[in-house]
Amino acid sequence: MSGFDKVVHSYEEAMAGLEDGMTVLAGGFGLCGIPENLITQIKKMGTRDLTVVSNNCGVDGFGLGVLLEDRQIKKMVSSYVGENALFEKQLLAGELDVELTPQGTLAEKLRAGGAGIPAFFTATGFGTPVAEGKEVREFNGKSYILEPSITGDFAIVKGWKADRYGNVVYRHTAQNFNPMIATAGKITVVEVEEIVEPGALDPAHIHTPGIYVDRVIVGTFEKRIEQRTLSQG
Amino acid sequence: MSGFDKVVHSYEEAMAGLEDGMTVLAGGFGLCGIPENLITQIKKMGTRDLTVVSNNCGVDGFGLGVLLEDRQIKKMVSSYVGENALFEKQLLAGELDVELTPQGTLAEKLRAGGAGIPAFFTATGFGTPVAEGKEVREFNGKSYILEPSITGDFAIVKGWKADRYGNVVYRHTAQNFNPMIATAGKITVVEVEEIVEPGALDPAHIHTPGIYVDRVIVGTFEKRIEQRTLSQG
Amino acid sequence: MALSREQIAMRIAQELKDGFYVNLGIGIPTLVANYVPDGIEVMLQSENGLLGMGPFPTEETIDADMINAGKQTVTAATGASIFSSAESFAMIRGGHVDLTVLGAFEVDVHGNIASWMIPGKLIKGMGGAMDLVAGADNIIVCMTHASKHGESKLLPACTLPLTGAGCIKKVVTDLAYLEIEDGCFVLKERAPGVTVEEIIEKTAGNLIVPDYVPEMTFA
Amino acid sequence: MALSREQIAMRIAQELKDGFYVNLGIGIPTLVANYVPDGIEVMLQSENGLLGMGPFPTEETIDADMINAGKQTVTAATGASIFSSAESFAMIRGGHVDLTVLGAFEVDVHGNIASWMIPGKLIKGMGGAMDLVAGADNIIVCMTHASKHGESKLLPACTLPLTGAGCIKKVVTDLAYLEIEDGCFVLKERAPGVTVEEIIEKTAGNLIVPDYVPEMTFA
Repeated sequence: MSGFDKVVHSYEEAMAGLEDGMTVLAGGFGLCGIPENLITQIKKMGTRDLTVVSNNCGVDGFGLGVLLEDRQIKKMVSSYVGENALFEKQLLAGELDVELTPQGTLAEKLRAGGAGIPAFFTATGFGTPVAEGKEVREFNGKSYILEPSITGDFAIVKGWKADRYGNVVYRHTAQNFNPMIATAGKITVVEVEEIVEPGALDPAHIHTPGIYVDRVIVGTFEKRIEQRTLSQG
Repeated sequence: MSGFDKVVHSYEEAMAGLEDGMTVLAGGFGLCGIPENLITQIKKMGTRDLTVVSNNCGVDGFGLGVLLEDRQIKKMVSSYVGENALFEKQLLAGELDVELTPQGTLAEKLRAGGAGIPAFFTATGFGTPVAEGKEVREFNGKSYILEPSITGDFAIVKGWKADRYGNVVYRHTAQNFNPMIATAGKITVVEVEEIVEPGALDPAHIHTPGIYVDRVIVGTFEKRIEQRTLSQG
Repeated sequence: MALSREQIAMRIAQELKDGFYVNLGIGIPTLVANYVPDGIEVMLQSENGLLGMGPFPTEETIDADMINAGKQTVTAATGASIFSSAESFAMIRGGHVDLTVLGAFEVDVHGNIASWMIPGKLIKGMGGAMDLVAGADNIIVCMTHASKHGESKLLPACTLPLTGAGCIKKVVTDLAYLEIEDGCFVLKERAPGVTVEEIIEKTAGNLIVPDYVPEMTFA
Repeated sequence: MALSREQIAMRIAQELKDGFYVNLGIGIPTLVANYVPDGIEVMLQSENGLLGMGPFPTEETIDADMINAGKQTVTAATGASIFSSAESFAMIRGGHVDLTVLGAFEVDVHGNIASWMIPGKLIKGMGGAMDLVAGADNIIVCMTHASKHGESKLLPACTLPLTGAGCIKKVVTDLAYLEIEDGCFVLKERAPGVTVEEIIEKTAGNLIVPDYVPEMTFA
């Protein structure tokens, strides 16, 4: 009766099956709510030619930025890729492909991917470079473009608490892209700060139901702050 | 500074502005989580020629069923309309139009309507009468149909607790269609069992953020049970 | 002997695997929950927004706000989660449910299923059935092999309006377990005491009968 | 005198109404929060998943898990809600945000806006800006009227890749408040001490100048 005990006990186990050329969906916004240790594990494994879908690509030396150091990433799908000198260098040198996607469209593509919706229309990006090559259609006098959904081989997610069933809750704005990412991976791995007893999470307030989750691991996190802003006085 | 005090104190106020011919989106699944008193108010108002979007149409004499008595509903958009003799009679007499929509498609149409997505592709209904007249397209070798989203003039929602900002939480499976309905109305009215102090609801566990909600009213509810099933012994 | 409703459910329950998320339709499918094999744990998904459906409540715990898709009062099991209908059908449409069991009026050799409408009679609606059959890879249809009048429900082509096209691969009837492959029904197992001849006679769609068709076994 | 960054923010803040849900972009738009008029309450939406953004935290309350879309550490105000990016952009795309304020490189007489990319330089990405301009009915663009070299940023047609097409109706610059109507900029107000002539000179796109153009007033 271990079918619903999704807890694994090593990062090797957590990322087992990741192979060169796969697509990895990674949660987080900036450095907030990123699966720090799962990223580190990918670096250790040395997996190459990855397509990584994540709102941002970390910073130099932290977050997804560490996967740039050994050129493990072939292509990034993101909405914003500033604050990363190595990223810029590899992009300009043609060593890295980047598909810039509006943030809301990216979030919706991932949700749609997990929800069995292969494509949807959105007004976002109509009339801009994002619309190039995409179908345009009018609904009620407004123009929309057709956007395909995104799924991945692996989804790597940072949660706060989880139970052995894979039910997850997120902490504050560390939620961000994580819930959609969790639904869109063939294999979804969630690392959390705490594994709680079955029944400890209120069923009505679970952010990610366990049906989406394949593996859960507990870790410790640096949680680096990108813009430390404090109130005056 | 009353912009964020959305609490109204009478059902007249709650439904003010509802007019003949409008589209009303109503939360609930069966008789669970239905806005009982808002429905009663519509009956009192005698508003006619309504298009009502709701998973079901109540039962004879309760829930949306009461709006059939004076023929206030011109058209129902639902996934299941059984258990209602008056409904059947009006349908067969040609006094009532009904658009049957698969339950998941209905839920997604409402979510899409609230989220600014005018249409999406789904495999649900492909090759069935539901697909008639709809665009079919293949993605990755599988066939999908294009479904337009739904919005309404009024959304009537049943919550459990709300604060004056219009933040809402639902109780157990009385959640069902209510969160999507809440996003898709030009005017969204939520009736709840309890209005709580600002700050009493955990920001990370609010089901419907107040931005979707225009009016909140506290009521008392019969909560009729459709299938009373008890464990043996 | 044709299988009883309970035996059909028992046979279907043999397809359960540890860790499966399962959606059970109304009627015989609901009974499957009573026959989960020892040593196996499954979670039941109810499309109105409950993953981890528990047993019926007692007089003390009954709650109008806790129902399943059949509108029966239920409880939540340990590890359950409760969510909106949109989230529930994201799970279903997205293929996250491991096994779906539902009834039908007809199935055919192309994997089509008809289960929601009989023209001329009242249309009650498809509920979540169209989403379930379109979203799941692993669906078991359960039904009687033939109508009361002896008319086969396993057809060359469905005659009633479809619930889903080309989506059914497994059928358990009161007479047999069959799979649908390349435009044929393939007879995999027969009910104890039921002859291959009876199954052939009551199957209108093209039927492949292997040399050896084992009887179903029940623990 | 051209407006300061703070004065631009103050002028924009005059457009706030009690009960508004407002999304403020990075830079000058962020400053608008400091000038909410007395007697008015607004809620700030941050597209990373926070509705009801509060002030910056103290050393005691700072939390890496609580940031805004500018990646600054913030707090949650009373009445706040926190949700996923999909939900956040459902609000934005669905038109539920009452006012969006953002910066731009260029706007033009057709309501086009360019704000995210300068070809030849590195592309950092559009973030949420394309969703914000496509989803909102009520957008205020704030920017300097002309570049440091005196080149107008209010153009007959944007020269840079667009962020959104035909979506901008209001612009506040350091020199003026303008609205975009029927393929023209309409001069509504001028900064105190700034002449209509200077505005005409620095506006490359077609500009309609009413007989009387009031000066902005600041309380």
